[in-house]
Amino acid sequence: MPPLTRALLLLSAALVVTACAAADAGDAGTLPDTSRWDEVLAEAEGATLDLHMWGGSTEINRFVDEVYGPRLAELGITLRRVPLADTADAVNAVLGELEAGRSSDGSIDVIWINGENHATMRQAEALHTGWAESLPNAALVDWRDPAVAFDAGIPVEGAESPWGSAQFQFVYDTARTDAAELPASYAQLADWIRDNPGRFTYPAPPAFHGTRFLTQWLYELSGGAEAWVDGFDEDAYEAAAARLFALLEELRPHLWRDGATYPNDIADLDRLFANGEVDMTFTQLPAGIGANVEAGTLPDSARPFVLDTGTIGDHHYLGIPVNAAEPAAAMVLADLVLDPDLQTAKLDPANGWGDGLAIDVGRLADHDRAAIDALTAGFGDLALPPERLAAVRLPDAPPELTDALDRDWERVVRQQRPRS
Amino acid sequence: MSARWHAHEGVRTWVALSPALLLVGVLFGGAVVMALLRSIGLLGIGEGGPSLAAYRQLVTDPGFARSLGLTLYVAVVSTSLSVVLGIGAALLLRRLGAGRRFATTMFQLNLPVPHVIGAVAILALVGQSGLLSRLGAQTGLLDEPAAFPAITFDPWAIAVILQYLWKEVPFIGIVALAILAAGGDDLEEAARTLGASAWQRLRHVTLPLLLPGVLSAAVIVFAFTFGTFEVPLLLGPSAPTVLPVLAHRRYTDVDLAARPEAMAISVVITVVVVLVVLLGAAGARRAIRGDAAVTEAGG
Amino acid sequence: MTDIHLDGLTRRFGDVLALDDLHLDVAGGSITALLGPSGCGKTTALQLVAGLLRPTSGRVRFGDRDVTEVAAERRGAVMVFQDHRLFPYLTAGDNVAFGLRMRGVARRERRRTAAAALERVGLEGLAGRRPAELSSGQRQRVALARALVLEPEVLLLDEPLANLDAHLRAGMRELILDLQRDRELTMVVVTHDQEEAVVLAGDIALLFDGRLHQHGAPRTFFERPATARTARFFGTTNLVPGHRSGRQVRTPLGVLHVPDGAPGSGADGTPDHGSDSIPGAGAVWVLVRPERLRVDRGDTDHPRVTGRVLHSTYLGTRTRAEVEVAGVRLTVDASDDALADAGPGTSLTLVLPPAALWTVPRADDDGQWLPAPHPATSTAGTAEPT
Amino acid sequence: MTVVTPAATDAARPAPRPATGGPGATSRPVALAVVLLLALLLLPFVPLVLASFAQGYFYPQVLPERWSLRAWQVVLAPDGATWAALRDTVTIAVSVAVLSLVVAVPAGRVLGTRRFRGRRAVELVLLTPVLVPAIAVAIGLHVVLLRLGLAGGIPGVVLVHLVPATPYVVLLTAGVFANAELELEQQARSLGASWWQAQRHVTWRLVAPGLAVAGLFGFLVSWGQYVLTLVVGGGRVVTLPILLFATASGGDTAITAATALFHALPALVLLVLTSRILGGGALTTFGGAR
Repeated sequence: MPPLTRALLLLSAALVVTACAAADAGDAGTLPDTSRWDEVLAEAEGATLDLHMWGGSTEINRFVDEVYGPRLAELGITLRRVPLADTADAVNAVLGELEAGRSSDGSIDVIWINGENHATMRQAEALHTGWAESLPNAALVDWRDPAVAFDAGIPVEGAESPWGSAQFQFVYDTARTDAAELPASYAQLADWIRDNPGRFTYPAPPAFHGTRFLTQWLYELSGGAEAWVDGFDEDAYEAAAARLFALLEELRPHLWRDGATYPNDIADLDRLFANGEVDMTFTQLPAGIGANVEAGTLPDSARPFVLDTGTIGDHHYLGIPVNAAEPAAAMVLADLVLDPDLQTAKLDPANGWGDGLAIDVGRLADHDRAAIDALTAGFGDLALPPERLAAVRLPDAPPELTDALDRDWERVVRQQRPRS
Repeated sequence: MSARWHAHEGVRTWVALSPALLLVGVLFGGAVVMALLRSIGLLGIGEGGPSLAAYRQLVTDPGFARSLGLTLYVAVVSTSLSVVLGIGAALLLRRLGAGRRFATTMFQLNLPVPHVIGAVAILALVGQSGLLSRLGAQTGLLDEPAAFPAITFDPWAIAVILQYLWKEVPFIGIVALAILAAGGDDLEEAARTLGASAWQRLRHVTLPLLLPGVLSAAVIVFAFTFGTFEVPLLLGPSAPTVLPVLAHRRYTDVDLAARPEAMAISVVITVVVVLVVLLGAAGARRAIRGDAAVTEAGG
Repeated sequence: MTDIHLDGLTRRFGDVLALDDLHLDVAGGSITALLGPSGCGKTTALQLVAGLLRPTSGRVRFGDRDVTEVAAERRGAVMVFQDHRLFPYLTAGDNVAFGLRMRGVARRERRRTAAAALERVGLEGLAGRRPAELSSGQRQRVALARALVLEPEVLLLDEPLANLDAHLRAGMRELILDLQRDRELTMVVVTHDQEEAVVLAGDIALLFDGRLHQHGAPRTFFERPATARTARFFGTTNLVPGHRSGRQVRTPLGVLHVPDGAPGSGADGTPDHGSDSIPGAGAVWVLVRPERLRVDRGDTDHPRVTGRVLHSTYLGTRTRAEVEVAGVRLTVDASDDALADAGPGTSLTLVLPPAALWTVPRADDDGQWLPAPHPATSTAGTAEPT
Repeated sequence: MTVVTPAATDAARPAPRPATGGPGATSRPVALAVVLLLALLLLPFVPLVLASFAQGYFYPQVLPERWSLRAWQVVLAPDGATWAALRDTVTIAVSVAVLSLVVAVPAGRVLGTRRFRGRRAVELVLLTPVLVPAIAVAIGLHVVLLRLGLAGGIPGVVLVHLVPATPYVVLLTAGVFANAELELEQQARSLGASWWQAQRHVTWRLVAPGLAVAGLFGFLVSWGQYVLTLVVGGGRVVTLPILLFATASGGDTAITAATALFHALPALVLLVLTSRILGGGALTTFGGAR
């Protein structure tokens, strides 16, 4: 999460606690019945849809405006995209409104959300639930896949409708590093770091990529992701964390700037990598780094790779606040983004994004599936084949784990204080 | 003058002042009170009554002490360098004959440019893969980015200080120029005829003349460099970091107990700044109001 | 005592010639006034003497020492400015002691000398005051004390009294004269007020447009002005146009006899630049001071003229009347009752004492001073010689 | 902070008289030092300009290998986020300038011209918001505005920007009134002008330039605000600083550079503009609008 990452996570508990007490008995806006979809469309006609989403990538913003905007307009819905420096801002806005007693006609209709923000809003009961699986296009989604059904370990329960998928990948520069030398596991990565002093670093938690990088390392040190699928185990965490932070301390002098300072976020790491200060960076795009190379933020000779021991893949979703003013229009958008042709367009880096599919390829009509296969074939080596990604995909960790990691990293690595 | 008129006069004075005081008082006062209350655990999530746990926590936390030290160091160094270089620049510009007005306009060109932009620009200039490092590479002096001195994200926060100088030297310079323009030349001439050498004129006329005005401008610079957030976030070190960044980091910490601590840090920042203000208060007001002491000399 | 010699002093600012080829000598221990309208170059001259400005050409010598290249701070010439220029952040005492401090005089010694100087200018006990807490008169006296405490070879005053109220000026002049006599200082005072110049200075240098116009003792400027311009600057209001040959001048008032002495030469015969081209004859102005004209009481055989009183003003100790004689207006200042009673229109005979007459050259077109003769009563503009 | 009009001081001094050196000419080392000083101050803009016109501008390129207008096309795209951000930023900044002036003129006049008990205290109270850091205030203000239901909208942001802006504007206005010759008002009254006419024809003409500067100062304080806008605007109010920070966290240096320059430009134009309004070349200090 970029600076002011979860700036307003602060208010979550405080506001929610006071809001629930203050707000009149939760008559939060009720959702229209998705089984009669034509009525939903009718109700959504003429609405202005407030979509709040992270605005850091101009390409993604342009994709949403130029692809979804016209399609919604055809349905009589005016899309108003509100860019956020950090999704937590929107979370706070909703919670703030609830706390101030505004339980309906809220300023936000739909939020691009996942991970901690999802956990926060669910904890505050600030999201409509049970609607996502009943959308017409929901049939295209494999709701049995744990990566879809669970968001950072928390069951989705229809509160979020998937928009796309992502998977953590490393990026290296073929001009500077030989493919053969690439590590296949975190253990080998540690050796690579010792052999290439000052040429590796990672964004400081709680930045998203930093936390995920360390979560995957913790998986490897605690016998794999399976250990955490059925919830957070304090003792298992303590054992694994001890080994992880000991290793990080040992590796510290070999890191960039002797591990005295760390980049704030993935953008800083990309800049260090592109300018040759470090030899690796990360990405989350299943379609690879085609868009980045095209935009000139990564060198042409950059290539993605994954570790055999696996990297975390997850989905990102659209959530509807309980006090959304236009829930119908929000559901129309959630359904629209799942259209196969729009999912394909989102996957194509030429459109500026290159985000992974939210729908299950197996459930598609032949011509849609053929289009996707043709597209992925064209990525060349700027993207990893879907099979390679699927083979090493690991589920996301429960929020308690990532929170514990963030807190320990701050105390141990940042402040150099022993773990309590 | 009847007493009533005086009363009337007094009332009119306070009526004229009320909008400004009301606005600043309600909004700013409310904010500070809120921060104070939350720093002792009220209004926030903690159910317990007011407790100074957050402040005790700060005192025991070595990280806080290091951050406080770093913030003071950055603010003091930036302020004093700004004052010295600012006065130097003013004395330099004043001795310019032709083109003085153009040079002075260019000199304060970056004053209206927000600090955020300055930070982005300084990073692009002095980062290890910045323009200067690249010039080094092209000329063969440096062979890799790491060869360029690490002054961004560095423990001594050099890039942060550079950015502050980039903005505050012109500010102090302009304040100095303003003071000297209101009679500085005449007094120096008088001193010359009284036998004061160039150095003596600087020490006994120019600097004493500048002191009150520049001191108050320096207070403003100190308050800003001590309390700003964007520049150290973009350019500064991450551990220890300056108090404002630490306050924000604690503020967005997952662990809810960190929030009163964040508030406490904000309160500490406020207290330090207000203390410095009280120190230079008289001068600060005069500098802002523009009727520096020297105007009496002209009378 | 140091005398000052200015040889061909010239100073140009871009294309403005502020001072043009000034030759002037100031005797040691004397006071010379640089007099002239604003913008005549007198302040520039003073700054050149003080060393605050470098001359474009010409030399400045103190006694036999050529100080042209010497910096102001080492030249030994202290200047007191019109706007007193006290250091606002220093007390009056510290201001006076400033020069001593620059010379490294010990603090206790400085304080004692400063206190004495303040007492000398009548400000004892005010050493602790800030300039802002003093009146303009007091401030000027502090500035004076600040200069004198250095016992300078040369003291330069730039319109020292211009900012003071009228009643303060007399006192300050006395103080300056007293201090100068006391220490036999060589002093140069710049002023635009001729009365101040006459009272203060033993010698006056009159400048117009950057050039020295006339230089001499104060009396010559009143009695023996070299040119009409000098006369007008000094307020001799009666100028009668005429033609001179030998000691006789044909004027609209009849033929007048003027005393001996070449026109325009100073009483003490010092050569004047402005008037070297005056022949013994030709177009002249006859000058007579209003206070030298008298109402005729038939008790003298001096030449007399009769005219009509235009108006008269009662000035307390005396009366000023304006009388028109043959198209020429004469101003008369006299304490004579006859004048006081003469209302407008009455006829009056005035006596022109020959000793009071003086001629200066008159350029043919130089009639601008003459107030346009009253259309109704005047005959031809300049009367034909009778 | 100090309202400087050297044009006035230059005019007041009859003959140009540089303190030292030959008449009018500038000695070589002084001119050289000034050029170096100005170069250093303008240097940081160079990498920004280069980056904004480059594609893939990586180390060790000094001049970009691939020039491209992509970044500027994105930033200047007619319906792009930049123009919307500019519109909102200007709307907020103008309202802050106007509102702060409305509040400042009466208070400034009193502070500038009248001696009364408590004047020092009032000035100190007005001064603290300027000095207390935004991060410390941002959080508290947000809760206050939430209670007032103003959070998350432009009005709320305008109100919160008034906190750091008004003190500057009030104190500057006080300076303007302190230096204005208000006796001219009595002069007008003695010439038969009514109170209102005196205000309109005399006082206004005297203080207008100074108030313009004070108002502009309020504008610039709001123009560069980041923390207050983000926290109180709740992410829904996108001003140029917010957009700049969002793009900076997006990683595309070319677009970040272009956005930064786009954000800097108007402020520079305003500086040149006001120095023209206030009489050729008069300089106005902005005290480093935070």
